Amino acid sequence: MSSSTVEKSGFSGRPKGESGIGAWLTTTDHKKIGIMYFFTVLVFFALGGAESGLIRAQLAQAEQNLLTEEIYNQVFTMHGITMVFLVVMPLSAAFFNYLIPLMIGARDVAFPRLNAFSYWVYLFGGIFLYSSFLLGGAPNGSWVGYAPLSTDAVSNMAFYAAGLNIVGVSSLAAAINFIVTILNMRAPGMTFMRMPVFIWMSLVTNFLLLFALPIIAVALFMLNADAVFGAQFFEPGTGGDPVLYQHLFWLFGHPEVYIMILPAMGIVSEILPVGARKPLFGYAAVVFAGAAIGFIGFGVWAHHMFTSAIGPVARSAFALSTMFIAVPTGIKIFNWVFTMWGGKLRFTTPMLFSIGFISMFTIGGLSGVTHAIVPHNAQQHDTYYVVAHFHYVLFGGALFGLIGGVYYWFPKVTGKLMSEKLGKVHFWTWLLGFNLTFGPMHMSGLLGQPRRTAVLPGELGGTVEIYNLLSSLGVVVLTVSALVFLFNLIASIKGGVPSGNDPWDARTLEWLTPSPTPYENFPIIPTVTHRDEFWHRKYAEDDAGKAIPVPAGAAEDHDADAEPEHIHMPDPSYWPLVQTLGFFPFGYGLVYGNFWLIGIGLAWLVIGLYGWIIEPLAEGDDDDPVDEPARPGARAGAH
Amino acid sequence: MRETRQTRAGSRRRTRTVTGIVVLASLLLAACSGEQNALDPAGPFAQGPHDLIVPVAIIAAVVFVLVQGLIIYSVIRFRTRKDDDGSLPVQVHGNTRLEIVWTVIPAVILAVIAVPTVQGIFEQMDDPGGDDVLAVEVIGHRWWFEYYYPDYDIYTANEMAIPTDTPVRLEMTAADLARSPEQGVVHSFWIPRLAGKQDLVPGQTTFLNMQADEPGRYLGQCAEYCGLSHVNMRARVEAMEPADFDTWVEQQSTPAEVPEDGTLEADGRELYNDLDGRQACASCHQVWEDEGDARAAGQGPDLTHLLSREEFAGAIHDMTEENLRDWLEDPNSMKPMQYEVNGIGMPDLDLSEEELDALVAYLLTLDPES
Amino acid sequence: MAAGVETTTMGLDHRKLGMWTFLGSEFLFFGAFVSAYLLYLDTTAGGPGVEIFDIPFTSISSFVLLMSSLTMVLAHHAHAQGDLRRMRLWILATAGQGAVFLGGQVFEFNVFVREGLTISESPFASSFYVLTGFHGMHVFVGILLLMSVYVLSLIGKIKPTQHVKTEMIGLYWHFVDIVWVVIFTVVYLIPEIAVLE
Amino acid sequence: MSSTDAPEQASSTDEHDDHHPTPRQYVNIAVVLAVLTALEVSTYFLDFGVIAIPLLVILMVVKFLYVAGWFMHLKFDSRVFGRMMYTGLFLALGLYALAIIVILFDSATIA
Repeated sequence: MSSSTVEKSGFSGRPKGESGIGAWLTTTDHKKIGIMYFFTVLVFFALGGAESGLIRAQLAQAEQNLLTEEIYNQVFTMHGITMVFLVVMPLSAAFFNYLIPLMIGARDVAFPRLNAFSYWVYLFGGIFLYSSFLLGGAPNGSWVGYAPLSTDAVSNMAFYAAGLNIVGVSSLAAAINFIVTILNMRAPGMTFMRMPVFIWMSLVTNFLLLFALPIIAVALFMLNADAVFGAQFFEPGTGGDPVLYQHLFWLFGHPEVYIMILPAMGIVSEILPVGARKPLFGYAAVVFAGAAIGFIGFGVWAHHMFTSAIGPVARSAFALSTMFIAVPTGIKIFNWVFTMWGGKLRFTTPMLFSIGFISMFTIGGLSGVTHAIVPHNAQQHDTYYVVAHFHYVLFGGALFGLIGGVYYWFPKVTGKLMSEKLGKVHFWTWLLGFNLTFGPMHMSGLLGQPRRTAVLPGELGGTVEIYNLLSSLGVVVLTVSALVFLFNLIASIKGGVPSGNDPWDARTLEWLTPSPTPYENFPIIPTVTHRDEFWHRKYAEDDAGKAIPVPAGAAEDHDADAEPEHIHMPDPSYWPLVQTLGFFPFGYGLVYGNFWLIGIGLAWLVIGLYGWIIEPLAEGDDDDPVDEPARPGARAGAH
Repeated sequence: MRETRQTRAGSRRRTRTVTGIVVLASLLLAACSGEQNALDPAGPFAQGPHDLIVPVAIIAAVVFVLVQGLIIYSVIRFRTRKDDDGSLPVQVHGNTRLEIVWTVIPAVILAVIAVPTVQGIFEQMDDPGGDDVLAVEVIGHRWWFEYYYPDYDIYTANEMAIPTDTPVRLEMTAADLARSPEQGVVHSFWIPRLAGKQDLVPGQTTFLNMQADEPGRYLGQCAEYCGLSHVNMRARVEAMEPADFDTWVEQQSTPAEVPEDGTLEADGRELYNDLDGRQACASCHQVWEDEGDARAAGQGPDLTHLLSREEFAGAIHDMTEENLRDWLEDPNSMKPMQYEVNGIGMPDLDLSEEELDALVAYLLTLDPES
Repeated sequence: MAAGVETTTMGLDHRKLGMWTFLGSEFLFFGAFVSAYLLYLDTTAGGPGVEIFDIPFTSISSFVLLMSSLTMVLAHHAHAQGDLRRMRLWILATAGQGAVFLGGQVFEFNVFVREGLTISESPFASSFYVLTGFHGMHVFVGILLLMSVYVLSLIGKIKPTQHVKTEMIGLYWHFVDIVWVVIFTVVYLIPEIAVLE
Repeated sequence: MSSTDAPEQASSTDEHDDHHPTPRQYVNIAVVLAVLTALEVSTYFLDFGVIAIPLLVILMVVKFLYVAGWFMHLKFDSRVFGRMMYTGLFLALGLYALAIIVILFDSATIA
């Protein structure tokens, strides 16, 4: 904090807490929020993992009834919802939070309080969803929540509709925040084509969120209205069209797939060049392929509905667009491989996870192309083949990339290294467990095992049973592996080896500042002259294109003439936390059709908003700073 | 973890498991034939898609080997060696020619695959036409399939009889409760060896073509999640020689026989129609007894020739006296349903021992063979 | 918020950029409801359909909402001139017109419900109420925001220099107006005329 | 209070001020909008025949552009803002049009 004088006026003062639990509850620091996202994700990952354990326990043998059908249906639904909305998406958000300001050379995000708001809404949305277990049963209509099954009174799917809408508010607020941050807060000299690939992929992802979330919000509101308030959107009895729900869901749902995978692609694009000690092969191609994937991703949604009530023309059109999207994906894969080509690879744990990502994601991509063969899609659809496919994309892809990112940026956050030995144990068991779990599902699916079945039917035969047993054994391996990771994480936080500021000989701006990152990120905002700015401050290329280190201390030369500037950091605030509590009455009101609760929730949110607006600012308002003029040369005002 | 608990389930399974792992390698190679196996087509509408996917799978396998080989080669070839001098590699930023190559080649491959795919879509969906096409209407209920043969005015459930070498055109929808689309949910009809799946949407009609080359029993099940007992919604196709099919049609077109007065079976029939204030079987299930009456279907499966089917309750239980008795005694323990909540499924009728005896005896008379 | 003392990359105000970003996403929100409404125009399940609309009445309330955009932009203009007093006057006028529009909507809904068009009547009814209802919610939020500008400027929390704040609320308000321009034509007028023919 | 704060205005914020329309121009726009609305409503009372619907669509678009361009300052402000909004608008139009076409004209029921 640069200023400790907090103006006391209006309805409240501003919190001062710089340490202890209060500092976390009121923080608006993007780094703290990123860390909170990460640890919350770990909790939900444990829950989602436990659910997958229950699923695999039930299916380990044919005709087994450890769980009743009802419980099983709740468990697999919550597994899907948890992993998609409470694990992979917020884990990406953790990276966005911690890294976007650092990698673009900024001190924080554009709207720090909105950022805290996003986190609390996410946390409370997750708690709200899980509270359904105590309130008569969790959602049991699968993560896609197809109407009209989900509008049935017995479906518990009102929790799904309200809960996901709450989580959606979090993502939408975060998306706006990150878009503005990336567009508007880059360090001087950081043009679009000098942005790290991770920043590019973050930008694309957040645009996808921005435009996809309102669609699912509408679908969920309609679902909620049907289930609780007697509306007829998807009720065939009065002429409602259940397929409309499917269209709306997948109009969101397919961009959602890229929302989950693109951040991991960005992370891998950062780690591979560092591990190979040469720049990313075809930066422009990787960036444009990412943007193309994002754009085309909106035009392929009906390929999730090839067996639904859509006709041959639509099936053909969406088959073509689906095949088309494989091209930019292929471009990325080849560029990553050729980033390694000719390098000097160091197989650190993040590098291993990144290489694992390319390899596993390729498998998911290839099985994805087979889905576009529409006539045969009718055989694969809703079978374990599809389950295998999307786990190869989201687990083998997204999670491998994100976990690689955890190992890679752990020193940045803590100033310590994670154990490489345990990291390698984690990687190999993770790879083994993953393939053991999901590899056999390709076969069991083609042999006729449909997904979302509470029991493994014995009539599918012994071969399918064995494949299922293998999958279940794989989960045991994955559990052990996850425990190794957790142990490594905790042990390294407590007693990891000091990493120094730049343990990987990295390329991007976040490593320019000390590790762990100081509160203000950069004592002096760097001026960017190259893509991979930090690398270029350390190395120059000779005539043959070989990199040679520049003399020590050169890194500082760039900014030698920069004057120390006034550092303006966001103030902590109670209001994001206080305001977001209003989502609880609001959500329960939507679930139980209680207008009083909805009203209380809305009033709470509005009061919270007013508190937020009125809250005093330590250094005056944005357009009206109270302290001395800013550094020379900086334009005052927001424009 | 949790898996270890299940090894208690039975030693028979344990031995099977051990042998299973031993023979795993051979399993991975051999395409094994099962009755619900999508890799083993038994009719033209399953064969077409299969012929399409095999070359695609081969191309995918080649690409797989190529990419993974490239990754493994790079990893081995470009690892940092022990005697490395610590200098940095040549800083290559990209290569436009290579970028073009790996943009164009996949695009061309995909374009080649796209042509037969689009052809296949239309072939798969077009009405096969011709006089010999058998029409069957399929209605997905929670949680059983109902079949109606409009040409013969026959209602049956779970098991669909079809003649071999004859294209079958399924006209499908979903409904619950008094056959109205109200409360219907989306199902999907799937007999992997005969055709891919197609969803059944309440309030709409979808179509599926199917044909069996050989007589036999083909297994399938509902493939679109439809709630509580989704897993207990199986489907079977009984393909028979055309002559046998004609016999089947004849049997099904004969009304059920009414048991003689004074017998246990006759008492059962009484109870069937009137259960003393409890909901009578006849209010949901039809038994067609008189040629003069129009055949009609109720909320539950048609029972006129119940014993002509091998299984009941969504084709999850064998049609045995014991199973029928258990079913009537406590249907929810045989198959989870939610009659008490929203009227979906079979109610628990709270039957006495005597009533059970009589009803089961009556049900066992509903056999066209007798 | 660091915007005040730091140069922004694109030379744009964070909050304005954020608001425009949000508005871009709102099109997909309303677009989905409008699409559902168009799909269900004829799906009235025997209940009332578009003929129930009272075009002259809705025209007047639409006109009021449209004119509130004028007072809104005048409020911003006054603020940009540093004239808080006139700004507050125009803000009140805008909020008042918003309230008139909302009152009209409540009245209209009441009439429709009495004539048998309840939300449970048909998919048409559901999509009509939820679409126009969500628009009404947006107007309501807009009124709350306008009142907060009014009060904050009274207690000195919004200063004459901070017209970006009025401009932001204005962007939101005009957007809500634009959406109604579309709804008035697509939801009310065109279907009604198609029925009349 | 406003008088004491007024001088600060010069040192801060909007450099677009000189481009901004005058209140008179705003009122003129509002009059145009009112006339267009009157024209719209007249289609309900008068029979415009086949041109009624195309006319209404055109009037709607014109009103839309007037409000967005003048009242929301799109005509005068950074083009980035317009791009943000129109991306959303055209994406919405394209996606929902496609979805409606699929639902109405290519459902499996028709096949």
